[in-house]
Amino acid sequence: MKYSVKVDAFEGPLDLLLHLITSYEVDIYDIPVAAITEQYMNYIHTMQELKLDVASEYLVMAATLLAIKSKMLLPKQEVQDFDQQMEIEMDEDPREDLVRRLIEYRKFKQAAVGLKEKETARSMIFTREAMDLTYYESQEEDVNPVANVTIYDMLAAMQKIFTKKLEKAPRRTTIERQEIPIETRMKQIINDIRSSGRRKFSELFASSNREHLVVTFLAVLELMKTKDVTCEQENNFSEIFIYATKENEV
Amino acid sequence: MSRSAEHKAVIEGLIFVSGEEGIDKKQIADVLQITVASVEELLVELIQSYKSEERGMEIIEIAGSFQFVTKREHAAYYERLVSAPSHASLSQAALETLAIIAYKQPITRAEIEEVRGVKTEKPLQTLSTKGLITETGRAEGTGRAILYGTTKNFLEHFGLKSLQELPPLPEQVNDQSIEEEADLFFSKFQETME
Amino acid sequence: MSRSAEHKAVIEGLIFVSGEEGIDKKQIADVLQITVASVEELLVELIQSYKSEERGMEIIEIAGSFQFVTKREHAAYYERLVSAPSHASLSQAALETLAIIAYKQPITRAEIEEVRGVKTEKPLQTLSTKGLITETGRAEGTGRAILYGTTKNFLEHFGLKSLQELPPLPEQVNDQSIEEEADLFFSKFQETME
Repeated sequence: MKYSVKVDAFEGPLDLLLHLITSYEVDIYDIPVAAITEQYMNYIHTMQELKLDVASEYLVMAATLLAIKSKMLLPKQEVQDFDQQMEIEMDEDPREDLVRRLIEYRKFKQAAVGLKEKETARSMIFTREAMDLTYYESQEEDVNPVANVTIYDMLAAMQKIFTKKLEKAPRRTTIERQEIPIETRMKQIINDIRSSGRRKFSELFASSNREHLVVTFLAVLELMKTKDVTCEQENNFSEIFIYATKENEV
Repeated sequence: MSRSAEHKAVIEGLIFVSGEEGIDKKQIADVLQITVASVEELLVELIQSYKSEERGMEIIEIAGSFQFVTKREHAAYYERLVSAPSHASLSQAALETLAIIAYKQPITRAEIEEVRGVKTEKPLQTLSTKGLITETGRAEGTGRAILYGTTKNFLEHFGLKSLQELPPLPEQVNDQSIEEEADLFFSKFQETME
Repeated sequence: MSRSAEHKAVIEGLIFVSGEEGIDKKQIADVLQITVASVEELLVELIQSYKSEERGMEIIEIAGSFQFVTKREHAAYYERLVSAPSHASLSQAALETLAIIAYKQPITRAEIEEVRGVKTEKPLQTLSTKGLITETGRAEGTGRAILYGTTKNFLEHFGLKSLQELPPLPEQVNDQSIEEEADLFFSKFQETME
C-alpha cells in the first residue's frame, strides 16, 4: 500500500477529512466513504507508526467513519422499485450528519482565510502613538490628573505591553530550540554510513521529532559541503543513496 | 481662510494628534462645535484629498474612529525603518476560532468545539491574552457556560470599521453555487455514462 | 507617479511614523537609498507645501530631527479637546509608563524603555508634572541613574490604600503560548489531546 504523509498542520479530524476530499477530488455531498475511510485510517496509522500522540478526536472520527461505512453496506430492505431514486432520497443517508459538519467547518475555515488576508493588509500599514497633549491642559490646581482613567486602564496598558513583547518573541523561539547540535548529528550520520557502506536518504529520517528531522537535513547538507559524503540518485524521485567519501576523521 | 477650510485643517490636526487611538465624529463635532453631519461632510473631503494626491499617509476608519496610517504600497520603506512587525500574525487554530466567534457571537466554547471538531481551550486563551475576544456573558441553562465575543481590539487588529465589514460567510453566498456545481458535475457524469 | 513624487510621499510617511522622536536626513536617505542632498531638496518642498496650504499640521526641525506638530493658531481647539469630559487625561504612552513604574518600582528610565521598546522621556515628564511619579533615589553603579516610583498622589487618585492593593498582573506571557504561535506540527497534535 502506498501512501504519503503530508507534514502539515491539520486543525483536527474535520480538517484532515476536508484535505482528503479535496485531494481526491470527490464530491463533498457524495463522499465515497469506503475510499476516504481507507485514506483516513492510513493517515492515522502513519501517525501512530511515527509514535505521535494521535488526538482522541481523530480516533472518534475514525470510529464514526467505520460506522457510516458499515451502515452503507447494509442491504436495502425495500423492494426494487421502479423509481429507485425516490426510495434512496427518502431514506436517511448515514453520511448526512458528517457532511453537514464538514460543510459547516469548511465555511469557517474559509472565513479564517478571509481574516488572514485582512490581517496581512493591516500589517502593511503603520501608525504612531497619540500625541502627548499635556501642554494643552489647564494649569488649575484642583484638576484631577487621572480623570477618566482607572486602575484597570493601567492594567490594560500593561497587558498591551506584554502582547507587544509576545508578538516580537516567536521569531526567535524556533531557532533557539536547537537541542541537538548539528555537529553531533553529523558525527552520528557519518559513523552510520561508514558502518553500512551506504545509507538510503530516507532511512536517516526515521525520527518523528521535527527538530531531529531538521537537524538531520542540515547535517547532511553540511556533510555534502565538507565533501565527507556524496549523494547519488538514479532517476528523478527515486531513492537517494548517501556514500562516505573519505575514511579519515570528520 | 474660510470657516470650513479652517475646520477641515483642525479636523486634520485632531486626527493627527489622536494617533493610533483615533478620534470619532462626535468628539470632532464637540471640539469644533458644529454638527456631526458637517463633520462628515468635511471628513469626506479630507479623506478624498489624501487619496487623490501623492501623499504618504491616508485617513482610515477603524472601529468607528478615524486615524492616519501610512499607505500600503509604501510598506517596504517603513519596514526598513521599523524592525519589528507592527502586527504579528495569528496561528491557524487561533484564526479559525476567532472566525467562528466573530460570525456567531455570542458563543460558548462547546459550540466552537462542535464546529472545529477539536478542543479549543488554548486558542481561546491566546485570543483572550491578546485582547481580541472577551467574555460577554453567560449562557442560559445548566452550567451557565461563558459566552465569548470579539472586542474593539479585534476590529483594530484586522482594520475593520465594524463587524458589518466582515466579509459575508461562504454559506450565505456560496452554498447554492456549490450545490449547482455538484448538480452540474452529476449531470455531466450521467451524460458520459449514458 | 514620478520617482521624486513617490519619494516625497514616503518622506511624509516616515516623518509621520517617527512620531515625537523625529527622523533625520541621514535616516531618510538610507531608507530611500538616495543622497542626503536629494532628501534636503524634497524636504524643503514638503515643508513648504504644509506651510502654504490650509493644513492642520506642519513639519518642524528640532535638533536635526524632523517631526510633525500641530499649528499654534489652532491651540484653542486642542485645549477644548483635552478639557472634554470624555477625554482620557493620560495618553497610552503615559499609561504604559505609569503601569510599569507602579508594578516594578523602583525602576530606571533605561529599564522602562527596555520594556516598552521606545523612548520614554516625554511620558516620564508628563507623569512627573501630574505628580503621579517621583524620583525615589539613585541606582547603584556607574551613571547612578535616577530611580522612579509612584507617589502618594498616585494612590489617592486611583483610590488605593497601598501598593499592595494593585490588581494582580495579567498572567505572565509564557513559553507555552509562544510555542502555540511557533506553529509546530507535532505540538499541534499534542495540543488537541489536552
